[in-house]
Amino acid sequence: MRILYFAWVRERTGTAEETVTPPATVTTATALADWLSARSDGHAAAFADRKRLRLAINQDQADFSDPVAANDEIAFFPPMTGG
Amino acid sequence: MRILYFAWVRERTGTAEETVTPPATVTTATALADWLSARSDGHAAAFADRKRLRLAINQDQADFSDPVAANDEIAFFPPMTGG
Amino acid sequence: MPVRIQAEDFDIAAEIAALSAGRDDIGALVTFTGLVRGGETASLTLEHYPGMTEKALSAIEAEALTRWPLKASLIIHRVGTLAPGAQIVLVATASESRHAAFEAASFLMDYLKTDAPFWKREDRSDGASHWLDARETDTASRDRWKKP
Amino acid sequence: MPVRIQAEDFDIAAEIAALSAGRDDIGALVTFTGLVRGGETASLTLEHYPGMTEKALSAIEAEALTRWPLKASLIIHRVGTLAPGAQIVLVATASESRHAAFEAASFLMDYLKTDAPFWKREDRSDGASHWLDARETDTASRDRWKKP
Repeated sequence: MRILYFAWVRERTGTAEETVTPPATVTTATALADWLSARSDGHAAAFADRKRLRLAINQDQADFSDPVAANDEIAFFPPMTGG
Repeated sequence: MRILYFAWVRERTGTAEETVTPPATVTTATALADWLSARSDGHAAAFADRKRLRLAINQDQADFSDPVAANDEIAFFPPMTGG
Repeated sequence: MPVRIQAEDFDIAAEIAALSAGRDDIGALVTFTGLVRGGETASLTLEHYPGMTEKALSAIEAEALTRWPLKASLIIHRVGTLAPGAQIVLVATASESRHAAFEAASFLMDYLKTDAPFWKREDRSDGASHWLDARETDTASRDRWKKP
Repeated sequence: MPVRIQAEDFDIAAEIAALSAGRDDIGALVTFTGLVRGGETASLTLEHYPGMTEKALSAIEAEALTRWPLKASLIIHRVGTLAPGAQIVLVATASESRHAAFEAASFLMDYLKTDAPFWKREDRSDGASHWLDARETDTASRDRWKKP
């Protein structure tokens, strides 16, 4: 599973990208966020307030309740501010 | 009194501009249009359908019921089509 | 906030550059360019009322400035005979925020269409020639800006 | 109907010329340019999600094309570090009529603000640095386009 972080989420986790293999119990984005939070204090800080986070699964906007699978590209980031 | 014509009104009267001295009874734009209509067949054709005409008095949009005076610049033209 | 009537073509990039030169308080810049469409049109000839046109455009622009917090604005309108594809009119509005710039540009165009003394004669490729009628849809577009 | 993400600046005039080159079916062309405002901002750094950003912008543009009869459209968005006064984004729309061009450009900007994966970090002249929050007014602007 390829995980990407952007903006202040990236700054908190300390990495832009990591490849992980979560346990089989991680079937949703929420479960994935919980599991990633345990990787470091920075990860915990990044995932502390889910209301401030958005995510994409395979480059499509998604919800925390959406399912995630082994080969997915999953990105976590703040609300978008283009333009 | 300086009279200006634009677009097809100008084409019908055959002139872009003329200086006229109407009688004292010509006190409104309607009366002026009636009086100008008698100047030529072209003028009559230009003023035949007042609903298709607009006018300006001293470069401000005006109505046929508005008063006209000796030193005014009065223009007759079709509805505007800029842009 | 210039208003210009001219026969010559205009350069959008140069006009925008002049509008925003040396300033960093503009967050949003909207331009509208009107062009001569082809098809059966061989050329379009624009006539105006010198003096009154400038006055009407300045009044339209002044009204826009009372309604939106514009940092800059510009109206250029060409007159004379123009071929298909030619630029007719440029309206530019600059503001801190995009909504003001979009709305003001749209407002300026709607008023310009109905309240500035320009007239268009279309010469068609089949040799026919006629003055374009004002469109009721343009009057309706302007009237949506009228205050109750 | 190109969508481009680039670090380099863009030339509005060249982009417009490319959009309308060799055609005479465009009656109305609207451009929106977003610029970095100064004041307390020393620079703005734009980050994006390569791959997803292009996909999101193409989807936004495709939606605009289903809603308005556009002859052409263009979205250019810069990334990287930009100084006050710098151009950030260009949206251009071309149509036969002005209302379609104005509305489509406004729609593209509203969606781009909320639905394209860009993030902005502001470095301030006092040395402070922070990521800009998304604004609820931008979400509201986007939502006015949602169909019932």
